[in-house]
Parts: sequence; C-alpha cells; structure tokens
Amino acid sequence: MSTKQGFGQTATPKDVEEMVGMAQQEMEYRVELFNKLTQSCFDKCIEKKFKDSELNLGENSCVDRCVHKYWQVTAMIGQLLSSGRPPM
Amino acid sequence: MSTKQGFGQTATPKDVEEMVGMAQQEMEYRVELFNKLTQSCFDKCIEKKFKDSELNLGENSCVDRCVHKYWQVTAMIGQLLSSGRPPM
Amino acid sequence: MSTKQGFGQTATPKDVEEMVGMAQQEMEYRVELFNKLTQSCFDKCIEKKFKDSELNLGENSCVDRCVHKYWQVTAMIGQLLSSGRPPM
Amino acid sequence: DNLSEADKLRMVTMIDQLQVRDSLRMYNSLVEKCFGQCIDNFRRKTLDKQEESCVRVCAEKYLKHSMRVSLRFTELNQGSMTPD
Amino acid sequence: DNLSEADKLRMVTMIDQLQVRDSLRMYNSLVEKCFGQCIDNFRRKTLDKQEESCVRVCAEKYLKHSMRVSLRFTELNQGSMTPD
Amino acid sequence: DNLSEADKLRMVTMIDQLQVRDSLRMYNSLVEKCFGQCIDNFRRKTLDKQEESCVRVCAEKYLKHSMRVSLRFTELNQGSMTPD
Repeated sequence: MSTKQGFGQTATPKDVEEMVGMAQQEMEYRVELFNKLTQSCFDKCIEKKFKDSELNLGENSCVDRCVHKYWQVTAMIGQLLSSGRPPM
Repeated sequence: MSTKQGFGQTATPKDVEEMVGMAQQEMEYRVELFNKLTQSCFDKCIEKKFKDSELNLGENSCVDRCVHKYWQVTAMIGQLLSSGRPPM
Repeated sequence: MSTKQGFGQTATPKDVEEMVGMAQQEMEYRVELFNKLTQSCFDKCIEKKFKDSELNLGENSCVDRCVHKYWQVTAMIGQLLSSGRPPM
Repeated sequence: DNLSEADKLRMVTMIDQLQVRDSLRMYNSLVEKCFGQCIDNFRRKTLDKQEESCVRVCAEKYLKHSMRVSLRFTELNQGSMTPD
Repeated sequence: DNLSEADKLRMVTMIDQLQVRDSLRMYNSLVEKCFGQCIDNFRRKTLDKQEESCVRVCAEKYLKHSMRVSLRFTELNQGSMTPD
Repeated sequence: DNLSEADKLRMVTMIDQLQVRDSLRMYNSLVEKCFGQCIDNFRRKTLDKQEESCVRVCAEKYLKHSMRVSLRFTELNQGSMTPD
C-alpha cells in the first residue's frame, strides 16, 4: 500500500525520525533506571563473601524491599521535578 | 532557494553529516563535563545530613571555589594533553 | 563500478545499516572494556601519593598482572554467560 | 549557515532529543544518588517519614547545587573570569 | 501504526541493536564488579583457585539478583502494585 | 568488501567520530579522577603549588598507565598469550 516516499496516510520521514528517536529515549531511560536499580540493590543487599551462589532468604527479601523503595524514591523525585516549583 | 539535493551553495549530505556529528560531539563533551563537575562538587561540598533544604553559606562558597578549581584542573590537563609531549 | 543505489553485488542499504551498527557495537564494547580495565587497574596498582610521575617497578609489574587477570575474569564470565545454563 | 531548511530542522531535532536524553539521565542520577544516601534499612518495603524527608531534602539540595554550578560554569565559559 | 514496512523494519533493527548493546554493557559491568570484589593480589599473573571460585559465585549471584530485580521491576511497571 | 565508495566513506567517518568521542570521554574521566584525588581544600578559589603538582603527576601517571594497559591489552587480543 504505502511506499517508502511517504505518500498518503504514511508518516513523513521527519515524523518517523522523531518517533524512532522518542522510542529510543524511552528505552534508554528504562534500561539505565534498571541498571542503576540493580547496582544499588546489589550493593545494599548482597553479601560480599561469595561462598554460596544461591541468594539466601535474607538477601531475597532485602532485594524485594529494595526494588520497592527504589521505585518509591523514583516516583517521589519525579513528582518533585514535574511540580515545577522553583527550587530556589 | 536551496533544495534538499544540495545544489549550488548548499552543503553536501556528507558535510552536513559531519557538522551534525561534530556539534553532537561538542555538546556531549560539555554535558559530560558539567555532570562530572556537578557530581564532584556535590560530593566535596554538600553536607550529607540532609536536614535543611537550603544551601548554607559555607556550602555556597565551597561550590563556587570548587567549580573554579575544577575548571583550572580541566585547563591544566587540556594543556598537558595538547602539548603532545610524549608522556614516556 | 557499483552505485549508491545498491544494484548488482552491492550491499543493500539495510545490510549496510546493519553492518555499520554491528561494527559500532563491537567498537563500543571494546572501548568500554578497555576503559573499565584501565580504571580498575589504576585503582588497584597505582600509588596515590603522586610525587613521582614515573611508574615504579612494582607498579609496572602490578599493571601487567592486573591486565592479565582482568582478561581471565572476562573470559570466565563470558563462558558462564554463553553456557546458557539457567542461573536458577 | 549554508544549510538547507531541512538540515536546519534536523539539527534542531537532534539538539532537542539530546536535551530530553540529558534530562532523563539527570533524573536517573538524582534518584540513584539520593537513594544511596538516604535508604539503608530494608526491614520494611515502604519508605518511612524519615527516609521520605531525607530524599526530599537531598533532591532539593541537589537541584539548588546543580543550578549554582550551572551559573558559575556559564560565567567561566563566557570568559568573564580568567583562570589565574 | 501508519508506518511503512521499511520504517517498521528500521524500528525493529534499532531495538535489536539496543538490546545487543545493553547485553554487552551488562557483561562489561559484571566483569568490572566481580573483578573489583574478588581480585586484590597481584603477585602472580594467573587467577588462583580461590579467586576463580569467588568470581564464579559473584557472577552467578549477580545474575540471580538481576533476574529477581527484573521480575519485581516488571510487576511494578505493570501496575500490579501501588506505591504506598 | 562489497560496499560502495559512499558506504566505505560513511564507515570511516563513523569510526573517526567514535575516536573523537572516546578521546573527549577519556579527557573528562582523567580530569574527574585527578581532581578527586588531589583537591580537597576549598578555602581558596585557585589551585596552590601543591595541588598543581599533584594534578600534573596524577595526569602523567594516568597516561603512562593507560599506555601500558593498552600495550598489554593489544598483546592479549592478538592471541600472543593464552589465558592459562
């Protein structure tokens, strides 16, 4: 139906460029959030003796709570930033 | 006047590619410099008790001096790198 | 011989896109590996007094061994990841 | 300067996208920093009052700090001061 | 939705490339982390048994940890829990 | 190999740009590292002699270290050594 040149209902090259760009931004943001969350909770919850390759009960529940608290902090700071209240 | 195909005085696609690339490099460098500077001076100057959300006098003047010293270190190392003196 | 439009033996635009992308991935991976290796071995081997700008004998041999061990750890973890053994 | 309209638009779009990306990175760094400084107790899964207050103050201080750094940094870049 | 087939293919290619890149970054971070935690002796140039065991356990724990975080993170993103 | 001239040029340009980017990143990391290690006193706004000397030695050592790592890393990648 549609062709590469973008006639008819098809998105124009510029729109496509922007959509690809926005999808990429969104993905990058989520991946970076996930990576920082994983690092932070590893440092806070996982014992560094590295004797047993299983996560024990204490580590597992620490990780669950850590993810939840990290998510809450993300939400809190997101609200703060979007409130637009001048920080000075 | 000019058209997308790059006739006349218009930059060729390759030139544009390079100009966009260079502008992007320059911006990325400045943003990364600003981020590292902000992190470094936050770690060196801001009290970690987080009781009062204002910066006090001591913190403010520490930040000003920290930015200045960071800028001097950037200039010093820039000269060192561009001098081309073989480091061995 | 070949033209930009990609007739004959020439790679199609999509193939080129992918090849450029893959070459870029590979380069980024190697640069990041090199940077993390350099940082890690600097932190582990180089004295922080910063009096003499030469690396001394102890520092030099520490760096050589550090690079070798880092390379072995990279190989070990690479095998672990590619073995596909379910980690749980 | 001798860019076509289409190319100018492309550069503007590129700069916009970089700014969105940098804002999102700053957001991620701010969360990581204040989480790291304020949260050390994982006996409950929700933030207590003290943790919430610490996170809020940390984020507000970080933003004020960042604005001050930005101001000073701009002054230096505009050459209003010399590196003596 | 009103993307041409060529554009759809381009987005799929872009997403694939980002996933490869993220896997390679994760690999690099994992090596850096476990090297940093396990290797502190540079009197020999090869890993001894104890270092090998530490690296193996560290990497396995990190992967298990990462999978658990991923599971919880997905639950939260799907709104199966509310943030209070 | 069966790339058109235009595509070859594109890859060369891409590689050049990545190298410029990596040099700038290295420069930023070097400044951050040596600032972090050498500067801890903020009672004055200019570097004193001792700080200047520390920064200079730090940067020179870092560059020499980086060159040695690069040499060893290249040897390992070329398979002149086996990981036993």
